[in-house]
Amino acid sequence: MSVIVLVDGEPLAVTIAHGADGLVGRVGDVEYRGTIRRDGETWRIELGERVLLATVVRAADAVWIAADGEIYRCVLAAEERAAAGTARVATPRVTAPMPGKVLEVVVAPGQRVAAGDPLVVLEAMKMETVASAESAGVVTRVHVSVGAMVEPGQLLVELDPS
Amino acid sequence: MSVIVLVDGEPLAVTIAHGADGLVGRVGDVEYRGTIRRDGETWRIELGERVLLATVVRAADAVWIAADGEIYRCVLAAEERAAAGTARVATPRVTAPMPGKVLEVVVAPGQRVAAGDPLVVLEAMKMETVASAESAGVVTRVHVSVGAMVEPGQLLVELDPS
Amino acid sequence: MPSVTAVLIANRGEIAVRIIRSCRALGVRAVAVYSEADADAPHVRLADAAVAIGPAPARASYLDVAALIAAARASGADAVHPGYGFLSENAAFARAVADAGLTFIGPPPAAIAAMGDKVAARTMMERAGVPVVPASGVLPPDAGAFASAAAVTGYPVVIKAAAGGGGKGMRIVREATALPDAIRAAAREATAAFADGRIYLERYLERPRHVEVQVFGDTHGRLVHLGERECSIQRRHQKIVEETPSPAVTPELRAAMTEAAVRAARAVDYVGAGTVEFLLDQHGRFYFLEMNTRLQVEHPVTEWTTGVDLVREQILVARGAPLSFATVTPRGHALECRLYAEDPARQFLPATGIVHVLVEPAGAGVRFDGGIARGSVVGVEYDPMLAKISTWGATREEARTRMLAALRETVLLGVVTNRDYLRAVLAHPAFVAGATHTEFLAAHFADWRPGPGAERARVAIAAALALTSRAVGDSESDGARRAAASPFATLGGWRSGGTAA
Amino acid sequence: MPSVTAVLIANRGEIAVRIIRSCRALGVRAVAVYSEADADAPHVRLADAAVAIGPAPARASYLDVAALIAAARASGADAVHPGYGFLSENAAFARAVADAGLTFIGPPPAAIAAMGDKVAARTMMERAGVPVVPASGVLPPDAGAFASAAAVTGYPVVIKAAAGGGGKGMRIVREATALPDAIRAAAREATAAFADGRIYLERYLERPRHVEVQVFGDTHGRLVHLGERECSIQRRHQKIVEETPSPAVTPELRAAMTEAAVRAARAVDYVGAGTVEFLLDQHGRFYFLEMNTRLQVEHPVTEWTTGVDLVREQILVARGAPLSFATVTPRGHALECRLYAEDPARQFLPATGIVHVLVEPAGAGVRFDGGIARGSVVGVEYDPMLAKISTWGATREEARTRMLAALRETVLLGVVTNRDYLRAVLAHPAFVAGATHTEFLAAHFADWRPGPGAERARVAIAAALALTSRAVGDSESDGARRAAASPFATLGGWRSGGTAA
Repeated sequence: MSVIVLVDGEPLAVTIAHGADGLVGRVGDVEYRGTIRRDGETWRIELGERVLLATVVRAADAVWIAADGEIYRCVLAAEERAAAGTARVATPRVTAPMPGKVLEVVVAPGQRVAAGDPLVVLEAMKMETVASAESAGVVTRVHVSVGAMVEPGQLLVELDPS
Repeated sequence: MSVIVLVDGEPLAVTIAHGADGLVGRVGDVEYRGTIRRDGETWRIELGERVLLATVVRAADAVWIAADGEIYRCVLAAEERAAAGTARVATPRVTAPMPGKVLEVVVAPGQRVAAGDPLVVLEAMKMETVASAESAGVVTRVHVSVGAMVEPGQLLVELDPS
Repeated sequence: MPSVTAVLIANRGEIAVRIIRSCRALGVRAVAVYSEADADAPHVRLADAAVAIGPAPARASYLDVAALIAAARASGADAVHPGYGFLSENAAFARAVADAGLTFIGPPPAAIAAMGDKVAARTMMERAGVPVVPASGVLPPDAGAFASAAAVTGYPVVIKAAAGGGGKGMRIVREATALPDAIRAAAREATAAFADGRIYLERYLERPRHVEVQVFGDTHGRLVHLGERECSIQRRHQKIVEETPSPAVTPELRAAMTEAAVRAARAVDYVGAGTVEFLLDQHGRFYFLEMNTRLQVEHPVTEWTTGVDLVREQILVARGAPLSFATVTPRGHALECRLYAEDPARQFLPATGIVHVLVEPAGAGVRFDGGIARGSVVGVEYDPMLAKISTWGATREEARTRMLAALRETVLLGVVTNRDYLRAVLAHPAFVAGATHTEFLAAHFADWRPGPGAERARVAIAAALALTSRAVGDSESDGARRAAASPFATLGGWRSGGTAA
Repeated sequence: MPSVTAVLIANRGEIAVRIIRSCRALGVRAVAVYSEADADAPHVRLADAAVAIGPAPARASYLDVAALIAAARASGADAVHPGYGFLSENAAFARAVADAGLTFIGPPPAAIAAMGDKVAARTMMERAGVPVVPASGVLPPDAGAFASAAAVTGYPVVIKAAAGGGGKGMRIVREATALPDAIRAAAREATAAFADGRIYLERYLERPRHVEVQVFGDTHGRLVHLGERECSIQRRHQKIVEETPSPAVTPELRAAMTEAAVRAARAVDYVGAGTVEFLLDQHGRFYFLEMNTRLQVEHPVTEWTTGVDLVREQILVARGAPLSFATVTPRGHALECRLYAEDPARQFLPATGIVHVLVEPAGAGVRFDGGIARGSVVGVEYDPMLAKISTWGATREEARTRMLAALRETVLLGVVTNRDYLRAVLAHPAFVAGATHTEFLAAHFADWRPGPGAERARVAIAAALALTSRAVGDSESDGARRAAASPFATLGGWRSGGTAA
């Protein structure tokens, strides 16, 4: 099995195989041999010299691992790419960076904007966040209106970069 | 469904049925109507006026429930009886009251004992506990020897009460 | 003498839990309220009774005065504790509680109202001889008016909400051209947060420390202070690390600040727990900022050093009892860190998710005040503060190193938090030296990113297994697994008894 | 000056966790050891490194001197902390540690040996002018010899192990006819517990209080006390509730007892943390009982009132540092309750099982020292103490009511504990009045049974569903369940949206 795991966003190429004496894992150029055993959320990772006693849980969007005083959030790069792929289209699309409520729609279709111009003002927990244009263009569609609740990644505004 | 539930050892007759407006539970002579919903270990017990937010887990031998600052250990009387039934035979059998190690076997087959006489001395965590005769009789068999590890309920000594 | 035998806690999260604990120790019944989003929250579970008050949005639940008073009546409560935030500084709520024949556990409505109008309070403080920062009165939301006022106070200036607090509606402006945008944003935030869009302007102090004094008054005319707290470590005007005593406050300065704080409280005939906030500039001059007429988030550090349970004292004072202490003799040093569901590496964006695992820190000199538990859903409806960790030490350094150890022990899986950011702050040489000010984070942590974890390679192997197998939490039940003979289940297809290479 | 940069902790459970915490705050590496039964125990998880030392039986792991010293060497530790119990009062172990070139975090072996022989220690204390209870020397395990000695001291008498401590090998005898059985049992227990069957006899005091004094010495000749602890609430000579200060100790008595304790420690050139135990009779006379040459289980109450981290101080003193304090000024009152896996309604039979749920108490003035976590297996191999809960208050009553609230908050499902027994003890009028003595439990709680829970009827309905359906933890995975849209899964076949009748 070969996969790319994003560990806190850092892509690591991981290959795992059965070895004669247990599990053989390879991360980049480094090989680790040993065993991994689990008792519920507790995983005992014995790869190389050190024993790691980790807590491993699978959330909806990632696997979370606590080990040695650190917390790691891990996703498969393939899944991350697949999710990102659906959002990446030719037309620049401005999406909600956070969950929240639309406080103000600053632009209207047909309006020309410069990079950095505010498009939509969002509020979550009484903190305002502005969704701005990443590049110049003309607003083609506005998908939200004031008062709407938006999810992270939800499409707010489409721009025509031409 | 009608069962007898031992709640901390106290037998309670419980009947549960579907009602027009939810669950109908009867404990002894008292009827409770409402709903029970769970989210993992958290159970929301809305029966009658009060909402009980309980933590419910099933262990190997019982269901444990924490509610309103109290902890309840619950088993089905049928299962308790079934377990007890296998142990209850005509011949008085003295079983281990706790897990531990046999420190001393005080009696031997053929020996006559009075009620309260020590039969076997057990040790667990360096505390001694004596398994004594509940009634007078003659020792017919001794099932353990010094140094043996015993489980709770394990047969130690059989007596002939005649 | 008012009866306080059952307290309705008009709040949620960690502060509701914290108030329940003092109620229980006092033998007072604690009645929780909850929105639909909080039906199985820890404060509901811990209370003696709980009343549903409405849907998730705070406006329809925790801010609904009528629903809260109805809940108090239905549950037989004879008193209401507002906690902090929500309606805690709302004089109308305090009056409504009193009108319903219930005891409000807080200051008199008049004191709340007097300090709630930040502009009027400023004027009153000036008259009482408490130093204030040069400022305008309330101005129309107009660039010209603000420009004129700024010319008097000098730049930089800060635009603030007259009804405000907690950084809501605040905008710092360093030059006149930035005024229009800032005025618009501040007015809008003020309206949204306080239903009152009035704004004003004041001189902005560069790199001041935020130092506040805890005061307490009883109904017998006694008014005392419990020392200061420094709360300079702020992101977007939101405190995240607090401590007492302040590393910058000398005994002489403390005497002057605490005296001024008591004078400020006395000017409004203050009763109960309150906090007088000051800015302390680099020359040791301090200026009245505002008075918070309620319990403060960071009150545990004062409890650590003084030994006074501030919530217990609030309840006793509400009953008409005299203060249980004449003066306090603080001991040692205490720190608090606020654990937020937010991503410090992404502009502190609020994070959401489910708390799948929660390990709370514990041990000598460590206190955890939490409002979450395993299974809690962290949404966007409420403030993203999940818990507070406070530590005490005989010295600041002991408290600091205990905090670092406690943060390391704190494990929350399923929601991004600022835990590692807090660890970095506590470990920064400037923090170690006590060189703190309100621009500390902007100066030292603007580009902070979490470092790569030391065990990420081996973690990646485990993650690869977890992400590609159905072994994690998918197969057997907990009960069934536990009952199995082997203490360890062999993972997925990776059965192996081999030893490390 | 000895280097202490990495400490091997030759222990397990809550005390190992507690020591790791102080190590971490000091920046000292903490190395855990574990038997096969403890492979995933909290102390292993929390440490910087962990070494397997053998199978579950303590004799083959936590009591295996060679394995421990090998583990220290392999892990690069330069010091060893023994905790309490196990090898903590074993002079040979202390010597072996020193011989291996490691620093023993504890008193000099000579002091351990001197106080370890209870009979010799008694003689030494008499010579040092510390009051002792009338007693015999070591006697042959023979009824005649004991009867003669008892005739001198007068009945009741107590038979004790010469090498003993912690109640092991003790038997109270009220008349000569009971001597033979008691001698046999005491000798056997002494052999089993200490590999030393020597026993002796002393006058048994009726209903005394157990009052002990914490002492601390450094390598520069300074030796101080940190006040007393009362530990009278004992079942089978095992302390379960401790407090400081003692309700029975007046300032004059405290001065006399602490002076005697320091004198006792000085007689053996004591260094480090130690405890001098006294019995206090009903006339205010006190008698030396024994000195424990180690950290005591109940040390947290002293930490609460004095603000001194005793483990940190142990490490600093082991490094050769002078004591960090000259005298202490205790503040307020602290209580500790020991949470045991045992059934108080069934002669305190040890209980076993799996910790399925653990909710630790928290908040102001509450400290939880635990050695277990969700999933921990509680077996019979080790001491059944699972955790300690300690509370502080400005007054004894505040500490007591906080303890009651904290015990109520403590939820452990899956293993029977003494939690409700402790709640009953803390709520008893005699305890409230401070009328405590070592026969307190025998006098007031001999027939204690837990009361029926107030919610047992509705709990029974839920239990019936849980016991007869496969709904509990059997169906979906946590992850899958959490991801579902509805916050509540409808139970089994009991789908219903109806309201309460």
